[in-house]
Amino acid sequence: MTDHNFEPTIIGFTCNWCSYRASDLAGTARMKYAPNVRLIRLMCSGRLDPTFVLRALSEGADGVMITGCHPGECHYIEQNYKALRRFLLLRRVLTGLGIEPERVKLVWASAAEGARFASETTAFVEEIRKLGPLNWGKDEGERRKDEEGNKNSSFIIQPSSFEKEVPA
Amino acid sequence: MTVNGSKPKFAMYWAASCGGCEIAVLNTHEKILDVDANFDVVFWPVAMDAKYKDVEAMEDGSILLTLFNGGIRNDENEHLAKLLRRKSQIMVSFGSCACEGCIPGLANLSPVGDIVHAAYNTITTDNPNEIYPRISYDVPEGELHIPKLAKVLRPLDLVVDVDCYMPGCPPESHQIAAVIDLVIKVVKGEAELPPKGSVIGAGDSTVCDECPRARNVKSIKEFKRIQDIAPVDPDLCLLEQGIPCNGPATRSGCNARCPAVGAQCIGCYGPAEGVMDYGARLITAFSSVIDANTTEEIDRILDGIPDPTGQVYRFNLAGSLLKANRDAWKVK
Amino acid sequence: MKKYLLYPGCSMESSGRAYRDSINAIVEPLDLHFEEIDDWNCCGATEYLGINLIPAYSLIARNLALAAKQTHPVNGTEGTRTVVAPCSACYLNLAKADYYMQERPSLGVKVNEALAAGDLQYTAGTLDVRHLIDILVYDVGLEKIRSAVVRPLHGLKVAPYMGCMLPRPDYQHRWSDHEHPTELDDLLRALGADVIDYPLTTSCCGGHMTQIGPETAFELIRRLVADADERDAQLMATVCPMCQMNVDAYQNEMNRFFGTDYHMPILFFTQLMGLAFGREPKELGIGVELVNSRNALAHIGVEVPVTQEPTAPRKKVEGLPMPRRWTKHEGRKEAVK
Amino acid sequence: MTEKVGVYVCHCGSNIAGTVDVEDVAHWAAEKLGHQGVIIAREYKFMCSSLGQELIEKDIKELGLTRVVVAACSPHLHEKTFRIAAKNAGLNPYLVELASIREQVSWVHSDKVVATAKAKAVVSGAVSRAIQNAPLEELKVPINSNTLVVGGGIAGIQSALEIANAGFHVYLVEREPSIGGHMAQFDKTFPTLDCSACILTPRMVEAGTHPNITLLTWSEVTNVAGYVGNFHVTIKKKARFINEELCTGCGICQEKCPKKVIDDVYEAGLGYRKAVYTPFAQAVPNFPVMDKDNCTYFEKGTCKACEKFCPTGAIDFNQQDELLHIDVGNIVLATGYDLFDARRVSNYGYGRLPNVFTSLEFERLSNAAGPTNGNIVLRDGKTAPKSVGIIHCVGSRDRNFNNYCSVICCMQGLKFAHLVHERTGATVYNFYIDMRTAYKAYDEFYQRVLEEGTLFVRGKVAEVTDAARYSNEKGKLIIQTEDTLAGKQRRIPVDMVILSSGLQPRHDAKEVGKLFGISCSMDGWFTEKHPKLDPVATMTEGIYIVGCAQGPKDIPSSVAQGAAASARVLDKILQKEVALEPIKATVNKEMCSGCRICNGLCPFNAIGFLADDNVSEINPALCQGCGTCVAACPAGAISGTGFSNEQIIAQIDGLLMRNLEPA
Repeated sequence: MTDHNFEPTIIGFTCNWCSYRASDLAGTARMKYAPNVRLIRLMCSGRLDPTFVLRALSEGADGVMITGCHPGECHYIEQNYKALRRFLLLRRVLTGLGIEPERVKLVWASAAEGARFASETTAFVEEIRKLGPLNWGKDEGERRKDEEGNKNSSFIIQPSSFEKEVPA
Repeated sequence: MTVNGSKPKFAMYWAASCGGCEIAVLNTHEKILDVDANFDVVFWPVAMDAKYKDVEAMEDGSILLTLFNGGIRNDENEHLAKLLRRKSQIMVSFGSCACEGCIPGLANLSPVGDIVHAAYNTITTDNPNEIYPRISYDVPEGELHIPKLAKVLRPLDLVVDVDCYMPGCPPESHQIAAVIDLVIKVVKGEAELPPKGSVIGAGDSTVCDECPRARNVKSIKEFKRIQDIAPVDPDLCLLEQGIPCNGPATRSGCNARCPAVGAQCIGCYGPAEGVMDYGARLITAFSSVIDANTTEEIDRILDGIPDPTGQVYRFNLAGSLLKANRDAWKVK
Repeated sequence: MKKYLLYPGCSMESSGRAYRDSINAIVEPLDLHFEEIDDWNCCGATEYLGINLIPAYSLIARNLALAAKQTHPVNGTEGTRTVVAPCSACYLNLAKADYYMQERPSLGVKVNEALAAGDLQYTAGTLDVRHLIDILVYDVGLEKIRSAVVRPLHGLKVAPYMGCMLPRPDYQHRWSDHEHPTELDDLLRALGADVIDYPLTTSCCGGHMTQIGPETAFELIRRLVADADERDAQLMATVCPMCQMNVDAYQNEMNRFFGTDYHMPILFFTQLMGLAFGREPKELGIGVELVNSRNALAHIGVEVPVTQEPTAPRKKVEGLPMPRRWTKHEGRKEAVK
Repeated sequence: MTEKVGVYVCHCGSNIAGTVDVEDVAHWAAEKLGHQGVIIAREYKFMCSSLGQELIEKDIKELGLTRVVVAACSPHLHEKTFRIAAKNAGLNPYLVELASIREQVSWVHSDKVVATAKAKAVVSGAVSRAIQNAPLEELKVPINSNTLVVGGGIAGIQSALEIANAGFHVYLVEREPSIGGHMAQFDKTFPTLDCSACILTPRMVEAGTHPNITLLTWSEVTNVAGYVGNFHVTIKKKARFINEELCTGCGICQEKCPKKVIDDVYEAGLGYRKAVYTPFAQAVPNFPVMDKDNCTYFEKGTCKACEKFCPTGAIDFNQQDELLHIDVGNIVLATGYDLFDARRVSNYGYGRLPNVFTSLEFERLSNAAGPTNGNIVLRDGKTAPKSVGIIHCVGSRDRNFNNYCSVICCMQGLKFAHLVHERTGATVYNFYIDMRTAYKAYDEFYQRVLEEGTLFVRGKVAEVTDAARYSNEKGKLIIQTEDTLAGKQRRIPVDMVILSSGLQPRHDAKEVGKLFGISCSMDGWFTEKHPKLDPVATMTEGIYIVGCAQGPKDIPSSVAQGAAASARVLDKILQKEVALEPIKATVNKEMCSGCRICNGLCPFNAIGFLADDNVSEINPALCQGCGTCVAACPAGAISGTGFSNEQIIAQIDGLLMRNLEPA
C-alpha cells in the first residue's frame, strides 16, 4: 500500500556541464516537476563519492538521484563511466544492507534535455513514494551519544519481541 | 596526571569481543611485566578476580588507564562502559570491536530476533521444546537475571566519550608495547598524551605504504577469489591480480602482515585518518579501476565479488554511516 | 537442407494453384524443405482486420500458435523458427499479428484468451515470419539460384511487380527500400531475364476493390498494365496471388471499361524460375492464366539454348554520369537508421 | 569561532517572489540558521542590480561578514557578479555561495507553500556549504598567442584573416587540397547574385599569402591535449607526392595524366578530374595532389607520365605523411556541413531517375567552370529543359529525417529558379511549405523571382515519378503534390527536378567533437555555450565554433561568426594570461600510500607517480578539477578545492535540515 500523503525527500547530484544545465533549461522553459528533489552541483558525475549517497540515506533522505552527461559526452571525456561503475557496486552493497536498490537511480541527461530531466525527476519521486519512507536511524537518535544515566535507552529492546512462551 | 603516591591504576575490560585483544596484550611477552611494575591492575576480568561492586566503590577518575575492548551488545556492556568511563581518566577504545564493531558487529546484518533464533535453533542444537533464555527467572534463591540484548551492536564511542582509539583485530603486539611505554612516559611526565580522539598504535597512511609488493597503474578485468588463482604472483600487488584486497583503504600500522604472505588484506585496522565511511572508500576504489564501460560488462566483473557488503564492511559495519541492516533497525 | 514451416494460404488451393505447382517444382533444385503447418486456417486476407481487430488477430494468431508447436526438431530434421508465407497478404497479416501482440501486450492477452478455447497459446516474438522471395534472395541466395538455371530467360522482357503489401509497413527492415525494393528485379536478372525499370512496382492492384469499387480497381489495373506495356514489357511477374488474379482476371473487363486492348500476361515469379530451371511449362501451371502467355513465352519457349553469352555493345560514355545507386546493403542500412 | 554569514534572498522581480515567500525565507534563515553563523538575512527586489551588490558590500565592510549566501538564480548566470561584489569589499570571492531558488524552485513549482519550503532547504544547504568554503586564488596561466583554425571554408578564412591582420600567427588546417569550402562550388550567391568565386577567391588569396597565416591543406588534426592558452595539437599533413617548394602550379601534370576519375567532392559527382589534380583553377594553395587510390603508378607501378612532363621535377612518389606538433592558445572550429543525402528520400527518385539533381549538382551544372560550362542541361548532357521543378525542404523540417529548418534552401531554391529562367527560359515551378526569406534583401529577391514568372506551388511534394498516366506526361518527370492554396492534388510534368537539400552535421562531427572535448547537440551540431548570448563559444574554455559547424546558416552569418570568434580569441591573447578556475585536486603526501589506484583515472594525465618516495602527485596545471580522483582515493588522501568533501557533506546535512537550531 502506498501512503499517498507521504512526501519523499530526495537528494539529487548533478554535473555542472550537462545535467545541472538541463535543470536550468527545465527552469527557463518553466517545466513543472515534482519538488521533492534537492540538487547538489558537482563539477562532474565522476566527483560523486559513494560516501555522499550513504550520508544522504543515513541523514534522512528517502532516495538519491545521480545524474550526469551521456556516456561519451562527458566534459572530462570519460569520467561518467567511473560514476557508472561506482553506482553499480554501491547498489549491490545497499541491497546487502536491506535498502531497495531502486532508491538510488542513475540518469544521463545532456544540457539540451530539460524535458527529460524534469520527467525523470517526477518519475523517480513516484517510484520512491511507492517504496515508502526510509526513515534511517531517525527515531533512535543513536547518532547523538546517550546522556549519562539514560536508563531506558531505546536501544535496549524489551524482551517480548523475541521471547517465546515456554510451553506449559 | 595526579597520582597519589602509589602506582597508577590500570583496568581492562572486554565487552562483545572474542578475547583476542587480551591475548594480544599478553603477547607483548616481557612487556607485560612493565605493566605490572608500573601499574596497579585493579580490574581485569580475564586475568584476575574482581567484582563490579569493587569498581563501583572506587572514586571517580581513580583509574588512570582503561583499555576497553569489545562492542556494546547488551545492557551489561553498556553499564560497564559507563561505569569505567566515570572511573577512568584515559579511556581507550582498544581493538577493532570497540572502535568499529568488528566481527560481532556483523550481527547488525540481521534483526536481533533472528540472532537469538539462530543461536538456539541450529542443526547442532537439540531444542525440541524451543526453549529460549528468559530475561529473569525465579529460583528458590531469588530472581536470576541475564543481560538484555540491544537492537544493534554499537562501537564504544557511540555510548561513552572515548579519549583515544587503538585499531586492529587484534592490535599488533609491538603497537601495544609502544602505547604502554608512551603511557608510562606520560605518567613520568616525560611525554604528552596525543589530543583527545586521536588514533594511537597505528600508522597515518594505508597498508599499501608498508606492503612489499610491486604496484602499477590499476586496471582490473575481473575479480577472483584467492583460491581460484593458480600461482599467486609473490611480488605483484594482489589487487592487480584480481584479488579484492582492502589494503588501499585500511589504516597502516600492521606492517602489511597479511599481503606480505600472499593473503589479501581484509581491513582489520579500519579506515584511514579522517575517513567518514570505510565501505564507501572500498566501493569507490574497487569500482573506479574496473576496465569496462557498459553496465553488462561491469556487472559481469562485479559478479567476481560474491558478497560485496561483507567484503567492504567486514570490520567496519557498526562504525559505518548506515551501521546496520534496515531490518535490524526496524525491530521495535 | 534448410527447413521452413510453410503457411500456404487459401489462394494456393484455388486461384493460385499455379503458384503452388511452381513452388513445388523449384523446391528440389534449391534443396528447400517446406513442412506445412497442420490444421492451418484462413488468414482473413485484407478484409477481416478492417472489420473487427480482436477476432481477426485471434484467427491469424491461431496459425502462429500451431506453427510454434512445430518448431522443435523432429526425427533427424533440425528445428526452425521461420514461417514462410508465399502470399503477400498472408505474410503481412502473420507479421502484423506477431508485431502488434508484442507492441500492445493487452492485445496479446486477449488473443491468448481466445486461443485458450482450443488450448493453444502463442507468445509474440517466438517465430520469424518471412515471405517466400525474402527466403529465396537472402537465405538461398542469388548465386545458388543462378547456378541452378539451365535455360536462361534471355530476350524475355519482364516487368517486376512486388505489390504494395510486401514492402510496407516494413517492421523488421527486411527490404532494400520500402518504396522501390529491388529484390524481385535482382532475382529475375539472376534467371537471365531482361528486367525493365518498372516505377509502379509497389503500386496497389486494387486488392478487394474489384468487389466493392470496380471502377477504382480498373483504373489501378489500367495504370499497371499501361505503364508495363509502354515500356514494352512482354509480361509481368508477381509475388502475390491477389495481384496476379486482379491483373489477370479483370484485364479484359478493364479493357472493355476503358475501350483499350492491352494484352499483358502476368505470371508468378516462381513459374519463371521453373522455366529457367528447365521444367516443362505444363508442370508449372503455365497456360492456366486467363491472359495467356503463349506469345510472350514464344520469345524463350522455342529458343535454342544459346551457347555463348551475347555481349552487350559497350555504350560510348557521353552525357552526365548517373550518381552511384545505393547497393541493397546501403538502402537497408539507411532504412534501419 | 563560527563564521559570520550574510544571507540575501532575491525577489528577481516576480520570478522568485511569484512562487516563493522571500520574506519568510529570509526571516527563517536568520532565525533557524543563526547558531551556524547567520547574522544578517535580507531580501531585495534585484540582488544582481548595482544596489543589490552594494547591499552585500556594505554588510561585508560594516558587519565583517566572512561568508555570503545569495539565494537567487543559477550560478551559471550571476555567480561571477556576486564574487566580484565580494572582492570589491575585500572578501575572497570563493567565500560566496549562490543558492539557485529560481531555475530549480520558483520556476519549476507552482504551489507557494511547497516552493517556499524547498527554498528554505536550499538556503540551509547553501549556508552549511558556504561555512566550509575556503578562500581560493585563481590560477594564472600564460596564453600562447598562436591560434589554430580548423576548416578553410569562408567562416574559417574570415576568422584566420581577422586574427592574422591583428598581428598574431594562425595555423589554418583544411582537409581538402584547397581552402574555399562549399562556397567555392557555388556559381552565384543570393540575394546579390554575386559570382561566388569572384567574392571568395580574393579572400582565399589573402589567406594564402598572409605572412601570419600558415596554410596546412590536405591535413587533419589527429590529437589535441592541454587546456586554454596551452593546447598541444598534432596535425597529420598527408603526402601530396608533390614537392611544394619546386612546384609552380603550372598544371602540366594534370593535363598529361591519363587517368580520369569522377570527382565526388568538388564536382559533386557530375564532373571528372585526373588522378593528380587541383580541385578547381583558383585553388589556394595551387599545388596539385596525387590521389593514391586511383593513380596507376601506385596500383601497378607503371605510367609516371606526370613525372616525365613536370618542368621543375616537383613530383616525388615516396613522399611520406608528416606529423606536425604545434602549440596554440585558442582553437576555432569551422568544419562546415555535409549535404543531406537525397537518396534517403526514395520517393523523390534521386539516383534512380536520371533528371533529378541535388542542389550541389545544380550549382556545378550552372557554374561556368563546371562540367557543362554553365549550360543547364539534362543528364544526357545535351537537351536544355523546357520545364523545371525545384523542391524545397528535402530532408529538412521532416520528422523522418531532420526536424530543423536548414535556413538556406528556400533562398537557394529562388536563386536556382532565377538562374534557370535567365539561362533557359524554361517554366519553373517551386514547391515549398513556407517561404523563409528572413534576412536583408531576401524577400525583395523573392518578389523579383515572382515577377519573373516563376510558378510557386505551396505543398509538400509526395512523389517524383516517371510513370506517366496521361498523354501529356509521357517521357516527363511527374511531380505529384498537394496544392494547399488551391486545395487539391496536382500532377505537374517537368523535364528536370532540382532537390533543394538541407544541411546536415559532418558525418564525423561526433568524433571531431570528442577530439576537441566539446559535445554535440541532439541533432549532431556542435553545442554552443549559450544558444542566444554566447553562440560562438563552447563549454570548453578556448575552443570556439563558427559557421555551419554550429548549425545551418547563410554566408553572411558564417562570416559574422568567424569574425566574432576572432574577437574572442584576440581578447584572450591580449590578456596575456587567463585565470583558470582554482578548482584543483591535491595529494596529501603523508597520507598517500602509493597504492596507485588514482593513476589511471585522469584523461588529462595530470596524476603522476613518484617511484622514489612511493607517492602519487597531481600537476595543478593539467588538472581540470573534475574531482574523480578525489572521490576514488581509498585513503582519502586527495582533497579537491571548491568541491571538497567537507563542503558537500555539509550541504547534504543542510539540505536535509539536520543543522537547524534545536527548537
